[in-house]
Order: sequence, then structure tokens, then C-alpha cells
Amino acid sequence: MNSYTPDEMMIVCMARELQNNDIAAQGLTTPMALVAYYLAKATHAPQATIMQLAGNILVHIDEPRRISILYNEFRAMEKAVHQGTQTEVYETLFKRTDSIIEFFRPAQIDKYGNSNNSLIGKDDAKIRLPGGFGIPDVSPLYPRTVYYVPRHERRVFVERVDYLGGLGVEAKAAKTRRQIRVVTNLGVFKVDADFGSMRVHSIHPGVSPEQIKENTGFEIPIPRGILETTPPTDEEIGLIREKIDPLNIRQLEILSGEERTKTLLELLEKELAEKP
Amino acid sequence: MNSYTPDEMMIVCMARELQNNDIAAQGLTTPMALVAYYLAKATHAPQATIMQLAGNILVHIDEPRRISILYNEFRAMEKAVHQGTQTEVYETLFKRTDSIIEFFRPAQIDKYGNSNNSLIGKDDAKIRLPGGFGIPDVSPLYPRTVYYVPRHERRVFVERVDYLGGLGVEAKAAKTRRQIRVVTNLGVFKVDADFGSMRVHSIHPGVSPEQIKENTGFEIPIPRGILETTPPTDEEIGLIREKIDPLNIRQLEILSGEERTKTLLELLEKELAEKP
Amino acid sequence: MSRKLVSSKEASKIIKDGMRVAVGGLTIHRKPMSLIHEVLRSGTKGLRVLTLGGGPDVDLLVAAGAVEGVEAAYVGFEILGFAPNFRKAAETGRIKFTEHTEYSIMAGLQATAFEAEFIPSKLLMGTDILKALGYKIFDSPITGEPLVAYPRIVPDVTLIHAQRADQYGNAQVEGVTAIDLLLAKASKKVILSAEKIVTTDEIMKVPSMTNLPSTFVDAVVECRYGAHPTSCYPYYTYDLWHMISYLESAKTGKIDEYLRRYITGLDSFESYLDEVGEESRKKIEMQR
Amino acid sequence: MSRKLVSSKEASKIIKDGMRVAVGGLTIHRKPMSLIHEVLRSGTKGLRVLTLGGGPDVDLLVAAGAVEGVEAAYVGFEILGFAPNFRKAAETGRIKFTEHTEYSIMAGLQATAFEAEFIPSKLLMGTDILKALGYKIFDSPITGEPLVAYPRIVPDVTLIHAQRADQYGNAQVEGVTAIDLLLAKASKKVILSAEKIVTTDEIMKVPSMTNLPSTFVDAVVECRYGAHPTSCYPYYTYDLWHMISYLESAKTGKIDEYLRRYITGLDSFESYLDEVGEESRKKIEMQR
Repeated sequence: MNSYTPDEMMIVCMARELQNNDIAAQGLTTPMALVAYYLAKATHAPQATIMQLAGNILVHIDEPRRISILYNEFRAMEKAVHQGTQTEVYETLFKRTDSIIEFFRPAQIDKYGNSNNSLIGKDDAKIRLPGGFGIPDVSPLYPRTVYYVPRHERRVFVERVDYLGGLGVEAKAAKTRRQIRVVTNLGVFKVDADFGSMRVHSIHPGVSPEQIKENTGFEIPIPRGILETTPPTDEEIGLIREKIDPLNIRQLEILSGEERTKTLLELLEKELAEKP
Repeated sequence: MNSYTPDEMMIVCMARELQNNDIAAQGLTTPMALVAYYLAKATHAPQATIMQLAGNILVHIDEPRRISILYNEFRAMEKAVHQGTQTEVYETLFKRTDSIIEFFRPAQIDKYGNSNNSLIGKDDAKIRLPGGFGIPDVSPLYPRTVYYVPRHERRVFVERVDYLGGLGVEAKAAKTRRQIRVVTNLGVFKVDADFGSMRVHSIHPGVSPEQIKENTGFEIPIPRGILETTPPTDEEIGLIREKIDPLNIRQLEILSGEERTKTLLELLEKELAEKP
Repeated sequence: MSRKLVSSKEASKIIKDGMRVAVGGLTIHRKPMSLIHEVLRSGTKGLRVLTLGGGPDVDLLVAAGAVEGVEAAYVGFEILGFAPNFRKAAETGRIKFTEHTEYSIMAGLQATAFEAEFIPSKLLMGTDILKALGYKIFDSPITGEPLVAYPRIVPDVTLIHAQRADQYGNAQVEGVTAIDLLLAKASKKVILSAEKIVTTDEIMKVPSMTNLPSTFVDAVVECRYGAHPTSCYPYYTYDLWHMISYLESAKTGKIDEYLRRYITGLDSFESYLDEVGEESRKKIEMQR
Repeated sequence: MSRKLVSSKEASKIIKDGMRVAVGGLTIHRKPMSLIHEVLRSGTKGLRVLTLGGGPDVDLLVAAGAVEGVEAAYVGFEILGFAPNFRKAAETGRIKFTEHTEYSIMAGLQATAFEAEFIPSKLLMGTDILKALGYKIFDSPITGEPLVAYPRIVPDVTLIHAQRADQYGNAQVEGVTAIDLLLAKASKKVILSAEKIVTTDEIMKVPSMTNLPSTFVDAVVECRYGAHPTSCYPYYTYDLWHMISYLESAKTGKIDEYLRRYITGLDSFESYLDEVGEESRKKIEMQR
């Protein structure tokens, strides 16, 4: 096959971050994250545990599941082995910190791995975002924090976030040596305590170092001979397109404006036609 | 009828402490308390809520239930509307403090309403009791605390408890004006913050003031013309003997030693014969 | 247990101007929308609304001018994006928005529920969110290390929509349970609406499904489709079409029209459902 | 989710000399007796045992000399009275008994589970129990009032007996649930025995009955009658007759004989059940 879209490349990179005994927690509105969890479970991490719908529904999946917009909660409950509370979700994250994997989507992320989903803009002209929800609570606790950015742009990758939400590697509250990963449509990036600021881990095939520099709002070192991201396998692409997200719901994370609304309405009609 | 036993007199007095919208919490090993709850519910307090088995099983009772030794948990679960955790029991007690009624059985109680289920004896020769469980936590919070003592004796009613467990009216932690009641086989007693030490509320029919003085380890004022406890009604006695405790399990709280073991074994055989 | 079944109009009298009102559910899941409509119709003002994740509930309350302050870890329509009326009001300062995180809300409620005076923790230290909350930092009496003191949160009233309940308020909440039980424990009063009022015998079939017992509930209201346009598993999913048209009305300056047509101009939530129409309900219905 | 089903012998290897071992259940209800027997047979020593309400579990561990300290809010046999071996050992100082209350145990576990550094509360202030616990009293950074700092409690291992579980450790606990879930959250490791190992499909039938999810469990053991002589609703009630004879053996100085006959002289809990006899089990059986 060997033809894949940027979102598929991203999803595969995200899935690779999941280890076999991890507990994957799903936050709010993150189709790409869920596709990645399901993909990992269908490939190299069959024993991973998935906590869906802000985490309170623990699902048991023995074969690849389909993601959904309309029936998200219903599909999770169909395969639920446990229905807890949000307090319990946190108690799970606290107890199993080392095994937790959670994909966060930041509105801003800076070179130190700090993230912001609260306020954009300094002084008076501020834009109020929906909020960080749980990111500021838990990100400094995790040894591995994974962010994903479907549109790698300068307004996302900033020198310093406008508002400190999820703390990066400078955080004093950090429990352990931390490694932050950022998966974007251009490559995979990393921030760790030793180096102190963001570096390139790998560049996706067909992306140039210049593209990354142009779209990143801070100095980012790109050594020669940097790793190229291993492209998705045919199996991975097959699973994504045929089993996990045949309607292509994941594209909603990439689209914006009118186009996004139009696509959303089309997707809803398709889902409605398949109503369980 | 008008013939009743001391334990029946006590149970009726305990039941009267229950108000219609109260939440009654059952602790450990307290057949008399449970008979009293069921009796109150079958008479003047039909809306009372009962939390059984250390409180975590919330039962719905529409007609008088039978108490049991062997099938205690099974009977409660038959009528359970909710099965919570012990943390939640406490959260209920904290939220509904003003409506909670809980009957505690102390090993020692003193003239200030302090109770002790921990250690008897000073210095070296100490007797280790099973423990106060939740009494020391919650007793100072309740506006109404009710103790019951099936054998009113000097070793129970002491000048000062050997070990401070449940706090009496001197407690600084007290949330509100408190009233402590003590129901015994001789009468009903009270301690409140205003008067500061234990007084007689009413004497059971046939009991003399001397009997009380003789069996109480501290000075207790008994004014002339003190109230006589209203005896059980025929309805109350009927409910106890026919509906709630026909096997007379309640007597276990009064008996001791060999006699108690013998009675217990007899009761078990009777219950076994009726196995649901 | 006492009977607590009342009309939503009756129940909403518990809510007075200026109260701190907590709302159950999460974003576009199981929001107590019929109770929110009742609040809007009653004309109550100056509310301080607290919720883990707000959606149409918060946005409507703000749009109608019933709200002075909002406390939440998130306010938005999930896959549909921003909450437009909330956002505008927060950006212009018409309402005071206090951004919480999940932990800062849960810790405050947990302190209240468990008779702790506050919750001491290292979480959020160093974030701008904590700075804006203004919570005290103190030295641990055990280790000497600096800790955040998360103070008690005590809502005056909490509004919750459950799947089913009996007349006493023994309720079963399913799917996204969020922090509803914790809110109920920490709140002075709890108003519960239920998709179905069932017999207590029905509730007794699986007592461990009763995750919100009557001991924490003060008033019970029956309301079918009471969470519309948010979801109520297993009965119906969210009406994204209705929410899209709501968002469109906000975008085109027609929010007052929306409010009149669907809420304040009507006498009840049933009339709202009529206005939404049976066809729309059919679309989202999953199980009767 | 990973498969965690092992033999009780294998599971008990998690428990090492000197560990702080928490025990689920309450007094004579749903105690993980088969796991306790395994500990006794393994010869582990110097354990510090923590439980909300101890019964035959604590008394046996103390009788066999496996225990250095006991922490509990109650130790006794409920309607049958004192725990004789525990009592003697506590009175003579052979073991260190730390008397807790329900709150002091729950607060310590809650602090651990919820990432609080301690729980600050007024409860127990002025009692001799608090004095003996030696917990620090400090001034509230918010109100200035004196508060007790309930420190974290972190058991090394918790032993729990559940009614049913799947091979991953998704467990359903019924009846007297005590603080088992809280113990599981706060403990480093959790060993779960289950009366029945069922399929995950069976567990999925009512997901809200799973009150102890696999995420908190490290090892799973199947054991029918695994709580004997304590109860396991809905399957069997407590074997009071057996407990009476146990108490008699303690009274008449024959506890070593009891231990040999029923535990240390046998190779497994199954042999114990054989020794107890089918007739005795029939007496207490309520549902298969």
C-alpha cells in the first residue's frame, strides 16, 4: 500500500508510544488518540488497558473496535468491565503513574514542554480556551507525557506558553525523570530533563528540516542525519482504515472552519445510517 | 399484656429516640439496636432510613423485618436499595449529622458522657477490649448520641473512663449543643452541656432510686418525683416478640458466660432449621 | 426514607439568587438540562456555577444572564468546539471565570465530604492556574515541604440528571458518571431529575447499581429526555444537530431568539421537547 | 489487561517478612482466609497487619506468631466476643497493638490514594486514641485552628477475598464491602482471591457491579469457600460453629493443635476444607 495520510502517520507514531502493559486514559474529544489506542491494542500492545470517556469506563477489547462520534459512550459501555467515578480515575492515575499513557492535545506547547489550554494572548486581548481539564494536574507526574499536534504551526510551538498549564521538564513537582514526546504532522519531538529543551526525535518521510524550522516558534536543533520516522505498515493502515475508523472520523482533528462543520455533518449522517 | 422483660423495656426506650426522618446506622454486633430500629420503623418512624452491617447496606423496609444471627447480611441484602463502601458511610454521617441516630454500647461510660471500648484498668494490669471502632470518630459530632447498657453496673458507670474514646459533653470538638442519652436496664439517663454531668431522665417501673445509686460508680442526683419510664405498649411488645425477634436473639446482649454460649448454640439451631 | 418526588418548578425553588450551584454530568453527557431550563424560566440571578466540565448547561446559563461566576476545569462542546456565549462573557469580563482543574475541584469537594479542613497536596504547584486560584501554600507539618492547601468547596445546590431513581431518590447513574456522587456528598442540597422514576423493587434488583443513594438527595423530579440535547446512556445519545444549530444561533447573534423559542417563551420542558420535535428525538433515541 | 491468575502459593510469595499487610473484609465477614492460611504455611514472620475490623484473620496470624504489630479499629468475633490470641498478645506486649478508629484508617488510606500528603481534620482531637497514635497537631494555614494531620498509610500488600472476578482481576465485592476498594487503591500490591473466577463476558453483564477493577489488582487466585469460617454473601454465611470450636481451643490452651490440624499440618486450603467436612459446609451454604 505505502500510501498514507499525515493523520495516519501521526496515529501510528502515537500508537507506538503505548507499551504492552500500559493503561491508556482517554480524555475529552480526541478521536485520534482513541484510534491510536485501538491500533496499539490490535498490534503490539494486546494487554493494554483502556479507560474511556474521561477515563471512567474501563473497557475490555478482544478485537479491533470502531470509533464513533455519536455512539462513543454506547460502544464503550457495550464492552465495559467496570464503570467508576472520576475520583477513581484519578486514583488509578496516581497509583499506576508509571504505566499510564494519555495523549494530550495542547493549544500551545513551548520549548520546555510546558503546555497551555487556558488563555492565549498576553495583557488584555486574551482568548479564552475551553480549559486544561486534567492536563495541569497529572502531566508533571507521568514519567512519559505524550502530546499530539495535528497542525504543527508557530502559534502552537511557542518560545514560552502564554499561560502555564501542563508543566514541562522544569517543573519542580516532577516525580521522576521525565520524558515528553510531541507527535505532529511533521515529526516526533522530545523534551527531557537532561537536555532541557525540545529536540527532534524523528522527521516524517517527505518532511524537510526547513518545514519544521518554519513552523516552530523557537530555535530547534536539527542535526544532520536525523532519524526518519518509520512509515506505517500495511497492516497498520489496514487496521485504521478498515477496522478502527472506516468513516474517517479522525480527519476532524485536522480540519477547521466551514470544511470541518460540513464533514462533521456528513459523518453524522453516515453514523446515523448505521445506528445500532 | 403489660408484662415485659428488661431488654424489651430498653428496646422500646431506644426506639423512642428515633425520629421519623432519621437515618439509623447499625454498627457491629448489636441485636438490640437493630430490634429498636425495626420497632421504631414499624411504629412512629416509618420514614426512617436504616443503614445496616456497619452501615454500608441501605435497606428499604415496608413491613417489620426479622432480625437474625446467621442471616444478618443476607436479610439486609434482600432488601438493599444501595450497597456502598465504608468511606461512603462516613460521608453520609458527616453530611447528615443532625439526622443520624446510632446506638453505641460502651464498656465504660462516665458522668460526663465519655465512653471507652479500648482499655480497662490503669497502669500495667490492662484489659484489651475489641476497640471503639467508629464511636470515637463520630460521637462528638452528633447533636444526639445514644448509648445503651444492658447491664447497669458500677464497672460500666464510672467516675472517669480509664481511656478516652467517645467524647462526652466536655469535648471541644463538639459541633453543636449536644445531648447524650444512656438507656439501661434500670432507666434512661442524660448528659448535656448545660448541666455537665449525668442525670436521671426516667426510672423504669419497678426500679428504685437506690438500685440506681448502688449500681452507678459516681454520684448521681435523683430528685424526688422523677419521671417513670412509660412502659412498652402491647403493640410494641407484640411487634418485638412476634414480628421482629420471635427467636429472642436480643437476650444475647444480656446473658454472659456459659449460659450465653448455650443460648447462642440453641438459637443457631433454630435459625438453621429455618434456613431460607 | 421519605418521598421526595416533586415537580421541577417546585424543586427549582430551592435555588435562590446568588447561590453556588453545582451541575453534574460532563460537557455534552448527561447534563440536567430540564432543571437548567427551569432555572432560566424562574429568572434566578447572580448564580455562581460550578461544574467539572461545562457544555450547553453553562453556555445557556451565561447566555441568559443568570450567572455571575463560573468555576470549571473545561467549558466547551467537545467535538463541536468552543462554548460561544461563555467564551464571550469570560473574555469581556461580564462573568468571572475561575479556571479549575479536575483535581482542584475534586479535592475541594472531597475535603467537604470527608470532614477534612482542606486537602494538602503538591499538585498544580508552579502552574498559572494555581496562581489564579489564589490557594495558600504552606509548609507541611510532617515533612516541612511546601504544599498547596486546597480549601473546601461547598455548593449550595447540586443539579443531577440520573438514568433512573425511585421516589425516595435512590438513583442509578450510568456511563460517564463524572463527579456526580462527590458533588452530592459535598452539597448542602441536591435536586435530582431522573429519566425514569421506577419502583423501589426495581432499584432493589441490583443494589450495587445505585451509586447515588437517597441519603444524599433532597428533591426528585421525573423528566424524560431531561438531558436533551446532551446524552443519557442507554436511552439516547447527544443531539449534535440541535447543538450545531444552537451554536449557529450564537454565532449569528440570534441567541435571544433561541432562548425565547426554546426556553423562556415556553411554560415547560415538555413544550421544549415538542418544539424540538419527535423526528429529532427519534434520531438520537437508542432504547426506550 | 494482563492475566493475573496464579496459585495462592505463588501469590503469597509477594508477601515478605516484616511487610505491612492489609486485610480486607470486616470482622467475621468476607475475610481472605485462604490467603491467610497460605501466609501461615509460608512461615512469613514479623508482619504488621492492618485491617478495619479484625476477626479470625488477625487472631490466627497472631496465634501463629507471624505478627509483630496489629493496626485496627476493632479486633473481635462480633457476637462471639473477644479475639483470645490477639487479646493475650496485646495485653502481654508480645505484639504491638496500635488502636485506630475507622476514620484514622480511612483518612490515612485516602491521603495515599488521592495524592494528598496527609488529611487535616478535627476528628478524634482530645481522645486517648489520638494521643496513642501520636499524630501531629498543627495550626490550619487557612483558619489558624489546631488540626490533626492524619499521615498517609501505605500497605505493602493487601489481601482481599471477592465474590467473583475474571482472570484480569476485575472483581465484584458484595454485601459488607468495608474498605476493600480503598485498601486496594492505597496499597503497593493487591492479592485478590475470588470465590469464583468467571469469564470477562460475565463481568461485563453489569459493569457497575465491578467495584474493584483490575487496574488495582496484581494477582488473582481462585478459591471456593476461600473466606471460611467467615461469610461470603451470597454463597455462604459464617461458620459460627467452627469459630466457637476455635475459640474453645484457644481457651483450653489447644491453639497449637488447632493450627497443626487445620493449617500448618496441611498442604493446602482444600485439605482444610476436607478437614472441616462437607456437612459443616452444607450448614452454611446459601447459594451455589
